[in-house]
Amino acid sequence: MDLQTKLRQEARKLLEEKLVDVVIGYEDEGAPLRTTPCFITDPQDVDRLVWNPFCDHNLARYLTARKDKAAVVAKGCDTRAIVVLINENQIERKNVNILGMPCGGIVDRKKIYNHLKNGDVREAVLKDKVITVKGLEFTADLMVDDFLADCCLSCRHRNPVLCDVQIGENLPPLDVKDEYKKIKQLEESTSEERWEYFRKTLSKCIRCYACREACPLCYCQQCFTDQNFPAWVGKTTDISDTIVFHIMRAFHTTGRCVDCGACERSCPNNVDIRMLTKKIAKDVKELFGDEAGLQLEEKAPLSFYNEDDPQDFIK
Amino acid sequence: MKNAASKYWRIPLDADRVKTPKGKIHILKERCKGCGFCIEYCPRDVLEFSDEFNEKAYHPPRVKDEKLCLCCHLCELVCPEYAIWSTEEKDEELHHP
Amino acid sequence: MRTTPRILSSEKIMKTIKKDKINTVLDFLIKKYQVFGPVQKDDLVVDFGRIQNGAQACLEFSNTNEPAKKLFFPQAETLFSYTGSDAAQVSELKPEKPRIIFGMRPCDAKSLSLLDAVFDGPDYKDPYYIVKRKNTTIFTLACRRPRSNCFCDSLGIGPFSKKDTDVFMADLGDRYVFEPITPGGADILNKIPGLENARPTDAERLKNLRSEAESKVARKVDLDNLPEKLARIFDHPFWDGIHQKCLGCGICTYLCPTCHCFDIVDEQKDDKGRRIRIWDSCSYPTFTLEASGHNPRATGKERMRQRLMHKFRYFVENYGEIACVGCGRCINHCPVGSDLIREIENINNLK
Amino acid sequence: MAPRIGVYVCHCGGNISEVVDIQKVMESLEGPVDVVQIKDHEHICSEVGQKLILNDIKENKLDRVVIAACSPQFQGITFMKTMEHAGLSPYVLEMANIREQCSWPHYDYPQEATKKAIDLTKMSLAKARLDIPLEKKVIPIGKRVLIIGGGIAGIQAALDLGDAGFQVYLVEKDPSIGGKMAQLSKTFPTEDCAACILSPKMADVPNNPNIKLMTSTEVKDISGYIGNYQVTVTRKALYVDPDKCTCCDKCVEACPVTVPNEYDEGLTTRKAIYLPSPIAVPHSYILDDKTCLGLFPLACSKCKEVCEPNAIDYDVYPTEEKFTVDTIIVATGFDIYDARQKRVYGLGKYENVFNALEMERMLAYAGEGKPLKDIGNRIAFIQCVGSRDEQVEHEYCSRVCCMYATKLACLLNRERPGKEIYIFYTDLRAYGKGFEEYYKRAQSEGIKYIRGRVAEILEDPKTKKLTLRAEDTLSRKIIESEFNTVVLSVGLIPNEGTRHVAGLLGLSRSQDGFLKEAHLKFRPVDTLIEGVFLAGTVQGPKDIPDSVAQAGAASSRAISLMNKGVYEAEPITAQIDESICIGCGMCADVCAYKAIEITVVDAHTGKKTAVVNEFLCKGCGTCAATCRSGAADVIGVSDHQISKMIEVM
Repeated sequence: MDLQTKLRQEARKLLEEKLVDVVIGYEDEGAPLRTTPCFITDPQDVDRLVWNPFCDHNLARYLTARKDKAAVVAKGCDTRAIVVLINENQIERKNVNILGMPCGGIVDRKKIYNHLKNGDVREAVLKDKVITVKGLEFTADLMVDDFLADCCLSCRHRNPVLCDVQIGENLPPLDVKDEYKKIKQLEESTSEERWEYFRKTLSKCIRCYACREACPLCYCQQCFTDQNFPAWVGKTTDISDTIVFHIMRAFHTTGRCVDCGACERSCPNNVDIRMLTKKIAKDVKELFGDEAGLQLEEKAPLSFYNEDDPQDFIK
Repeated sequence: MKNAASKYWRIPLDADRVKTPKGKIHILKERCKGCGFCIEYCPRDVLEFSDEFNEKAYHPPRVKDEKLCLCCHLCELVCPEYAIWSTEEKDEELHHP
Repeated sequence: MRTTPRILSSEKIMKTIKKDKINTVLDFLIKKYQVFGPVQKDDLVVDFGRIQNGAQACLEFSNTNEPAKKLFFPQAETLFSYTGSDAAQVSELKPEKPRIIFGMRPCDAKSLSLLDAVFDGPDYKDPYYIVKRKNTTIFTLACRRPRSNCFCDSLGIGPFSKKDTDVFMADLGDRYVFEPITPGGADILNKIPGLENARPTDAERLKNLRSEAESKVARKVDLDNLPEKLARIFDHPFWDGIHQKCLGCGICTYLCPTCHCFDIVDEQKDDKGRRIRIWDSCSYPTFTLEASGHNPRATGKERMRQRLMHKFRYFVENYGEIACVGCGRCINHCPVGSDLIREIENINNLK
Repeated sequence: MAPRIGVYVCHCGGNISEVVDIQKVMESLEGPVDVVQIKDHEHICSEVGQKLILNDIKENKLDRVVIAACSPQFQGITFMKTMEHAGLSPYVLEMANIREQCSWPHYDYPQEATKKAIDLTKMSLAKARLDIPLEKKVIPIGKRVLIIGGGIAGIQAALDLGDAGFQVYLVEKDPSIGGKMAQLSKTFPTEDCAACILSPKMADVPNNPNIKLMTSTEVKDISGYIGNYQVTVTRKALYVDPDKCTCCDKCVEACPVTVPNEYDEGLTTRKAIYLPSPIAVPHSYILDDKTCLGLFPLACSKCKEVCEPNAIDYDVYPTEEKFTVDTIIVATGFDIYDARQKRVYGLGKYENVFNALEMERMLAYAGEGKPLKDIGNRIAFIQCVGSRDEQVEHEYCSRVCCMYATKLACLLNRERPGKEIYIFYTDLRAYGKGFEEYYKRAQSEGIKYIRGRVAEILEDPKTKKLTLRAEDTLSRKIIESEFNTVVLSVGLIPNEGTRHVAGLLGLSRSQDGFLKEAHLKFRPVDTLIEGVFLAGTVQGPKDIPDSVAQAGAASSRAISLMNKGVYEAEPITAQIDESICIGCGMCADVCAYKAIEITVVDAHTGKKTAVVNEFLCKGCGTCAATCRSGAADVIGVSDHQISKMIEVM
């Protein structure tokens, strides 16, 4: 039985037995190369649920605002986000039923558009690992694995770290090479080059806050950008304001970011948001040996004191 | 020395002057039904199962290191078959605990 | 509201130039005008930018990522600056060097006429907008390759619409043709050196290309009864479900050519400061948050309803037109794949 | 209504005015309508200066005061009192430090210093505008005190407080009080017998009606705050009723189990049932259930069989006790450095290498005429083992080793004449009263002090004699010599109990791991936790007189707090904006004072927010810095005030 069928079965069971009020999953509304989140409350609707490499949203994002009991379809990275949310008191473990999906990586649409020289994809059919895309003037067969999102290429937690039901067998760990290749390049460049890089990529930002809203961990009731007493950051798209927004957001994810890539995928203007968050995640891992969202009741690395902490900077 | 936490590594300097009872263990192998209580409960870990079989085809206990026995009689108390007991050696032999 | 002046038919002569000479046209215009046109920002993003020489323009594009509204109603615009604590010193608005926007799509051109209704209406005149609008001549470029989510047809615009522009342009394959629509447009067109008169067959060719382009607009939506329908379903349970997946980000509103809500903030340091107008979005909770902490649009439900109601009902009630031009940007860029057309269809299907 | 601010710029008798152009500073402040007056003064802290402020507040109806002068650490309290005299809240006073942070360090750059003074004063002005007239919070405080640790410091503090009529709970984890001092042979520099001077004090403790002595007891949990500390202790089962026990020693004879005797550092043995030490208080046998052959099930019961007064009861269990105290004195003491980590010295490998505490015990036995072992004639002491040693990350000096080595050497020398005793030292520190004289006397008695670190020690496997190799750094000669016994002068380190208590109370520790005092010079026995004091070596290595002195200081600090009957808490504390707080708990995690809890504030919506205990909160601002959404802030030093201060720079 394929995973999608299993998923639907499990969802039907949960709804029929009234174990959950809603199943949050993905459905296909016909748009090529993408799925859309869906909220299923009626067992008869479970066949809307799909599971494919276009299921790119981090649905943990929808859990924080809910008061009811929800089942959520979650990939490895999504389960890590859920773990962080539980650790940060944002969801109660008993209120969430995790349908864990071992995930071989999701497709980055933008990579396909790029490959097709910004070709307008009007139809896409997935069969096994081949996507047949059609536009007005072209047809092409593309391999899923050639268009995986960057965060999936360096994924170390493809299987759920926490779940109530796991749909399908564990996947073997990915042979990750050069996880920090881009980061290292940036680290090795001069400060002028780095500044120019950040200026260039962040100047594309239009402050629509899609990155913030797509991030499961940006759950603050009022974001620092929205505060005006004191006003932490200007509201314009001046590069100084935009940089403050992105750097502060990255700081706020320190030791928490699970590198699901939702921020970067949601950006309408292709800002390299992960460059900041991934760099911080790298630092946290190197300094504190910590990766976010792997264990319940784990404290964030910057929230407790450990005698073994590297403390040269204090001396 | 039991529970000699790593803090104290030295054989105590008065060890040769300390007297502790020395037990002798007697086992009636044929009575034994191999329940292992004596082995399990011995606080000094003196006993172990032997490889041999008795008439009933059980492995009776045997003494690992008789010097460890302090003659507390617990093996006697727990043996359901009255197959084991200890007596205190009266020769006042000194030994290191 | 602006009314389009007519031009005499004798002036309405189509001009043409070979594709490889188009840069000379731009280079000529750049000498006299500030020219804005589509510029490649990165592999996927084409946007309007100031062009310093003709080679920078990127005319082979489907549509710009961001709409043309930002050239008239910038995302952040200083309204005035002040110093001292007594009275604000407002500097006078002076028109800059005349501007040409070269290569705007007809959908974006249409959006300007909708924005005119808001910023240059009988009751309210926004000087910041008007000064830019009056100072600008628009060259639209017909859209030969509508994208999969375009539905301009349904709004009565179409990829070859000649409305709301000064000069209409189209790509004939090896040449561009120019058609003056307004006297101002004709005036500029006449001054451009190197343009030839269009060939007699060009009008026919244009017509064929037009129907070809129109046939490629794949998506359609029935908007006929939408305003009345919306008026009846304000309290419909439909809204409880529709907003669930919406993240509440501002992409759809920021990328919408017609969305025009803004916030005004002061930036001050010591006794120097400025008052800025910035884009705002009805998707944000802070949009209606009151100082008391009360929020009349407390959840995503009210906010999403507001967005649809405003575009398809309130705007119609106020200005007689739907505030949508069918550019499809909100659908293309929605991070969770919300589809405006599908939403409208769902509303149409409601009992 | 706009505030009415008065600004005073102090010359500090030239300390400031010689560098900073006071006139320019004053001119720079002119303009804003809320600055009602700007004055300068030669010495604003003088009585005349204070009167000037008082007068201005009354006449000009000032409601904010900005003083540009010295550090608030220095004169802040003075001016806060002035404010109170004038009937204003002391928290509407702002001080701009234009002396320590301006005129002094920038002495050679008067122009720049003036600019900086202007900035600093403007910043204080910006902050003052947003100041809130806070009031101190008052907590009632009783007369109960918990003392953790029954060593000499804990005993001294308990006796001082008990004698003064305070209710003392003295908690000791070991079966007897007395601590490390009870193990010593004699004390330097007077060579008093340690047991002789300590045991009367130990005996006084149970006799004092105000002291509740709890031995074999560990502190499990402490919560609350000054005036209201909730203490939970765990009392171990002792199995012997001290009231019935006659100390006849028959149980010891009967007990078959021998284990190393902690009191003698494992040099001798004890039984599983034993008297902790000859001078133990409470003086009663106890049964060590960890080494007993077994109580569950009962394995042996030989001791109970021979106990005539029937004092032994196996059916007892550990108990928990809870009580409330107003203040706490931490006197958890030290451990000695485990010299086995310095492998070159061979402790744990060579039987004739001892650490100093072992030697104390050897000498105690020798003094009683019951020597444990022949020490031999050639004895070497190696100093600074585990002290002043960056390799083992103990950079500090343990302060007592020089003198205790001298003492041990003198005692050994006198025990049997004809000994040759060498002390290998790095630097000799004889800083205390009578120390230098003692050192001189030791030299005159023939103790040889060699300046040099010992490189290694080798043992002759047959004779067990030790060959020691060292460089005499004064004569530049390599010494290689044979000794019968080597004594390692081990340093003092913080112990496990200190770590535990520090964790319970949220006390901070210095780099060396000992507990940190509130201020090294001016508040040496206070901690940053209100109502918690330090006594003895828990704060750092020290000798007996210093420990006793510090215990006295700690108890008098506790007394001065408790005698008032009320405690005034600083009003500068964290506050949480509940409308923004989302209850993520990061602030609670980082709070060193455990002052924040995450609580459900709306049962209907399940909304959780952080709640600050304003008595525990010290206003350090860590929570505010950590809070992502800006819900945590500090009253009196708000984010808004700080951003305004930055703005005017």
